Amino acid sequence: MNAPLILFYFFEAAAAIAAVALLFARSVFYGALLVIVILLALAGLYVLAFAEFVAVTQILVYAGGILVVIIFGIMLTSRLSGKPLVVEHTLPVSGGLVGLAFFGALVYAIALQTFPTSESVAKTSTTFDATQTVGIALMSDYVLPFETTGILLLMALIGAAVMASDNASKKI
Amino acid sequence: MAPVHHFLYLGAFLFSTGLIVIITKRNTIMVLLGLELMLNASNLNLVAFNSLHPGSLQGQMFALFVIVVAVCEAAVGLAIVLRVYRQYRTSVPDHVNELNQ
Amino acid sequence: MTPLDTLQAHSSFFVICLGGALALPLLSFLLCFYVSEKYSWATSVLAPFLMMASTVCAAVVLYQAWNHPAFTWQRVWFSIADHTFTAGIHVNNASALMLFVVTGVSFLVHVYSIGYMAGDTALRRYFAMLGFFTFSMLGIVVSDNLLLIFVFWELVGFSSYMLIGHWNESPAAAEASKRAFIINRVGDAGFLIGLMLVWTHGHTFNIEALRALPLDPAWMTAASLCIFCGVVGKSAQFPLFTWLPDAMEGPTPVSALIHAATMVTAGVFLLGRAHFLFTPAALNVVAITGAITALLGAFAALSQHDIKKVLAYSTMSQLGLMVAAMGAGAPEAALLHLFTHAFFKACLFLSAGSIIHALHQAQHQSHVNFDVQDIRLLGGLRKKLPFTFIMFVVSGSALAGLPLFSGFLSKDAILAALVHWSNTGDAWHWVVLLVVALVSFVTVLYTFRLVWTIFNGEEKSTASLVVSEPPVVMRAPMAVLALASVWIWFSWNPFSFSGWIYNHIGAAKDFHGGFVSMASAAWVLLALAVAYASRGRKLDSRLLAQGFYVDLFSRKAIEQPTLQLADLTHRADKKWIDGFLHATAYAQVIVANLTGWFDRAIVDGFVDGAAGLAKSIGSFTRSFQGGKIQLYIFWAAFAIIIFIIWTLL
Amino acid sequence: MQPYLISLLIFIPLLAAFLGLFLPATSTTSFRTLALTANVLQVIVLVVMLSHFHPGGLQLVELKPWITLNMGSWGVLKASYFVGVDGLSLPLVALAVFVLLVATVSSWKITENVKGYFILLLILNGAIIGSFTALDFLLFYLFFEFMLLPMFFLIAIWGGPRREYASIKFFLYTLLGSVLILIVLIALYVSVQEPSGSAPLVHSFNLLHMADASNFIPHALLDPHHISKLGPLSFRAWAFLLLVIGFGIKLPMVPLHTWLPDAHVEAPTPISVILAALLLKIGGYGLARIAFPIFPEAAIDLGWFVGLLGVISIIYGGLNAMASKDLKRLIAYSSVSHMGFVLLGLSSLTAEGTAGAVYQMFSHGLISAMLFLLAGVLSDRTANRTIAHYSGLATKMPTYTAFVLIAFFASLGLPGFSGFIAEVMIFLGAFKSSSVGGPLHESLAIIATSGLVIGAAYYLWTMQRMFFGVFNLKGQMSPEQLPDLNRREYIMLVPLAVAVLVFGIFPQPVLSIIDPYAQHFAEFVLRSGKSITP
Repeated sequence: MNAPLILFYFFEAAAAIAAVALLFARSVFYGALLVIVILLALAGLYVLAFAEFVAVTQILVYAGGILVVIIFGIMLTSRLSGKPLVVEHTLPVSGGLVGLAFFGALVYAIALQTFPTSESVAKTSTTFDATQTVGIALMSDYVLPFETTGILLLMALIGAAVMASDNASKKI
Repeated sequence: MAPVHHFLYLGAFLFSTGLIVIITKRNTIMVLLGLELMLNASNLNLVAFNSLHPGSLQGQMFALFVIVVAVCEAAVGLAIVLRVYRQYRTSVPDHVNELNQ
Repeated sequence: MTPLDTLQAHSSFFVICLGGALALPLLSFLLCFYVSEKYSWATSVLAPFLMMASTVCAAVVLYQAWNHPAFTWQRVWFSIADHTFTAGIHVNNASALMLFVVTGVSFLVHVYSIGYMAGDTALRRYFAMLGFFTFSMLGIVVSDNLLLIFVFWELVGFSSYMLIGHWNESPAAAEASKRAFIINRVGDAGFLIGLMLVWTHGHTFNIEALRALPLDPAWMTAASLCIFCGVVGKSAQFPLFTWLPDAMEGPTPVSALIHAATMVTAGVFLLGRAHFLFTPAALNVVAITGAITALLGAFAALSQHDIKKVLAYSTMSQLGLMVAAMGAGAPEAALLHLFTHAFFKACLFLSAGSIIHALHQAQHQSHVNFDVQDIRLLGGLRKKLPFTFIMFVVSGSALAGLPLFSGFLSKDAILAALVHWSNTGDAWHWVVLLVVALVSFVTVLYTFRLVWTIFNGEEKSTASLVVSEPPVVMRAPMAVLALASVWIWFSWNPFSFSGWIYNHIGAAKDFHGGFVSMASAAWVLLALAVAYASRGRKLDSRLLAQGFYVDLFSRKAIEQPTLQLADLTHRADKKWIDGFLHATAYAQVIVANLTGWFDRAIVDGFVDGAAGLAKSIGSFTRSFQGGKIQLYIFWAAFAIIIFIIWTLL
Repeated sequence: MQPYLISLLIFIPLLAAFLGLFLPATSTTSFRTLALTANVLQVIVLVVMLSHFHPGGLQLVELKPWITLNMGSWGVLKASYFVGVDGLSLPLVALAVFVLLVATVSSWKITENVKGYFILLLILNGAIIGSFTALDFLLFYLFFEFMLLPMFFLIAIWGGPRREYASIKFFLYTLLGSVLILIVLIALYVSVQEPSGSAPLVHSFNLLHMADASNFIPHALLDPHHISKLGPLSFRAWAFLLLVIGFGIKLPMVPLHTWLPDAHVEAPTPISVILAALLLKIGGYGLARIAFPIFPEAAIDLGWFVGLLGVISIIYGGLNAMASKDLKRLIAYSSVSHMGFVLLGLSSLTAEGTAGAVYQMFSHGLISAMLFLLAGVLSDRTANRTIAHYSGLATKMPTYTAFVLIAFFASLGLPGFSGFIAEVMIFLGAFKSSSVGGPLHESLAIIATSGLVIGAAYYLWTMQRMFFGVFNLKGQMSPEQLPDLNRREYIMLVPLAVAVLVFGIFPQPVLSIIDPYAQHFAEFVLRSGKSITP
């Protein structure tokens, strides 16, 4: 068993455990922290799957951006209500059963497929500079989705700002 | 290098977990977190499949765009949550049932 | 004949006089209307004066036109396509004489009216209408075509309506005037049909032009009978005579002028003018109608109590004689009788009017009230009204046809014509002759019954009254008319009718009058003896008094059904036509309501049902959607699981 | 100037109505002045028109393109502003101008909502003149319909107590007639082409073209050369019947007349006058202008039927008048009776009958105007027109009685009044009809003479009941309510009475205008009708 494989299973286990913990978490704040753990673990897995640029983006955008925003949100709501955010559960049994059934179905589906072994492809991909290629691809083949994404971000930014602002309801 | 289907099993697990979170948690922010979890599960799959085709970048690209969309979704979602919270003084999604009235 | 020719044949003086004779009565009519209320007395000077001028003109016309070629004058009245309707004048011997008689009698009646109508509130209207009547009558006399005659014919009817209804506050007068006009209109409708026939087949109304046309006997019979309908109406022949006795509701001078002397004779005059149109078959009808009328009138006159009604029935009877003579093909005899009758009957009416006037005045002074026209209440007036008595006897003798009076001559002419006619024609012609003889017998009876009842015997209701003769304006016309009732004006020989008038008013025929004259003189004297013998008797017969119930019959059988028919049509309008409309309207409303219900219940119901179905489905599905987002996701996931399982297996 | 005379006549009142919109509603006098000015201007134009008119065919024609719509394979729809007068329309136009002037003077009595009243009156005025002069079927129809609404409102707003019922009845009846006419209008439009004959096909509404058998499109619905049948009659005969019914409603003809008594009884006096004197004439005018010339063979085949309806109208109307208890209703029924003569005269297809019919329309316009004004005099004073409530009026109102006497005798056809000339000519024409190939049997004329007797009966009976006898009033009226005629009423009645008299004694001026038309009409209908009949 080589080092990458150990790392791989480590990250996998970390993500899975954090996910399970998330299921039982009763505090939103803890939930958010657990999600950060999962995201970071996934970033590690991305590196192992030769997607360094995605992994960096995952850490920067998700762990650094979204989660910060979410924690802000949590703190804002708890400040407004003045009591700690304790999460109740609804439909715990049927929800869990559906989730498990879903998982079972997916596992069954995955198990039915045979995938090519990753060793045959691993060698060729080591010489491959993913980040540069991604950068070129973004500005050439994917320029249209890229620009569209920019517009989407702008819209989301404005939308979020307008909706979250206090006197929005008065202006609209 | 780990077999691809291990990635997939983890993705399936995370996805199912996200689903359960969405269904069972009585807090909107937690639901958002569940959503993020599901998005990440799909991202994981995309990256894993991309690793099977080293010459191409489509999977990674898709993952990148998913991340961007997730950003937007999270930002707008949180804004909604705040708005709803101000309006209804609750963050329990079931309490927001005005359309049902 | 062109106007130029007539001007050569007749002097311009003649034309002026003719124009004057025609226009002055019309002028009188117009002036009388424009005299203001304040000066209404002026009409009673103005109108007689104008009428006198007219009479003088007519006399000149008569003098100049007598035995000259007929004067004709024509103007286009209006024209349609290539047909021209002319208005023209045709003056021959008969019309010139008639012109003079009409204006003359009218003038005398005007003068008489000054006294009789003094103090009447509507004097202007009275004299105006008298003038208008005279004008219209003259129009009939001188017109040269049938359409123009019809025009004046109706106008005469109109003026008669106005004059009968002169005292229109009296309901009886209003009723009588209305009936007179309507019954005349019935005859006129027939006349109009005759005009249509003439127009369709002859294309002209001009009498002289028609005379020259070769005509088809079949439609001539029809046309002449239709024209005779008009005569029946206007000259009060059977069966349209009932208006004449009723017309006595008018002022007595009016009765004298219109309903004795002139208007009613217009029919006879027309028969004379259009005699050539009448085929033998049509003439038979005319003769029979005349004989029936004469008989009915004579007998009805026997049992009347109203002095004016006796005279009215007598007029009708005499008109019947004239018409019978026309039917017998002797227009000269009929016209002769027309002229003599005009004078003596006018005189009789004026005398009756004189009695009525005198008694009214007397009543007014002594405040007694009884019906002065009822001869049962009168008697012995000879001493109180000697002048009137003489007038009455003279004119009555003329009416009875006593020798030396004008009536004898003209009746003789009629009898002679009838004798000739019955000798030459069918056997039943004798019946007509016998009827006429009987009528002349009965005429004597009722005339002298009247004379004896009024003037002889004891005074009854009038005994206490102070009666004085009417004023001279009334007496003078009576005297003139009585003077005109003797034979001398009509024939030099008192026993021969064939005098200057008879021989020149038409193609006169001599019927060996000698024998007939003797026989008729004896016959009339016998009748006079019978009349004297039976002078005290009364003939009380409701049948005769009511004029053979013709009036009643016409009321029951014609008027009432017509009114009922009118009511029926009115109800038909309301009930059936409007009812149908309302039914349609209601049906429409009902249909509208039905469709409305259908709309609401069925169409809307269907739509509502579909909506309700959708709603129930919706509420069924909504029951899943409690607004719990997480539950949705749960179900969605559930569905996806099922989907995945289904795809995998 | 001359070519625009008719347009002036039509548009003066419409322009005045438009001006009236801008006047303040409170100023009663200004509306009266406006309407009167328009009427006086019309009289002036009419005088100029009469001086330019020479007896003969169509004159003062104005023909302007109005609607030209190319509808591709369906040809070209062409309607023109086509107006003109001839012997038929000129007397009626003159009558209309004169009667409308009288009606305006008579409208002085109207006090409520003067603005609306006079504007509607002016619109009605223009529409009436337009109907009498239009020579394009579509234009005619437009004016014809245009009359309907003002009339409806004039009855419905300013009418008597049962005005709603009467006005709706009037409206529905007339609308039914209009619809029937519209059907024929469309059928004719489809069947007739402009005489040029070349492609593209031009469908026109020109009445003169419609009257020419050669302008029909071969095998079209109403083509006279290839007659197609529907049931017992040809399509053309059906179309003729539809027109007879449509115009017969307006005329009115028994049994389509029951709107008339109700409308007359409820309408205010000036509207009654216009209704009786002018609107009824449009029925007769339409028959003479449209139905008979366009369908001559049907006119010959079915003329007996039209004549029979005329005779029925004469007698039935007369009998109804006799049974009427209301003076206005009596006069209304007498109108039914008199318009029956128009039907009889037209259907005789003789020059006399036609001229008589046109003259009867003219003369009845004058006489009925007078009759309704006289009835209005009474209802103005007491609002009570029940015949039985009056008696002996002659002593109380002698001048009024004199005018009533004149009007009654004029109406019952006494010689010397215009009605007599008309009736005599109609009788002569109707009787003569069969001998010159016309459709009427002699018996119709003979039966119709009974109308004369009935006419005399109801008028004289009314005279006797209302005016003769001892003065007496019933039904809560006092003698003080009944003064004799005032000056305004004089001004209205005297010209009418004089006109009736003058045209009765000297008919030639009017007849010489009518004569060329009547001659042409009778000759044309008989000739073309005979040439069409297979």
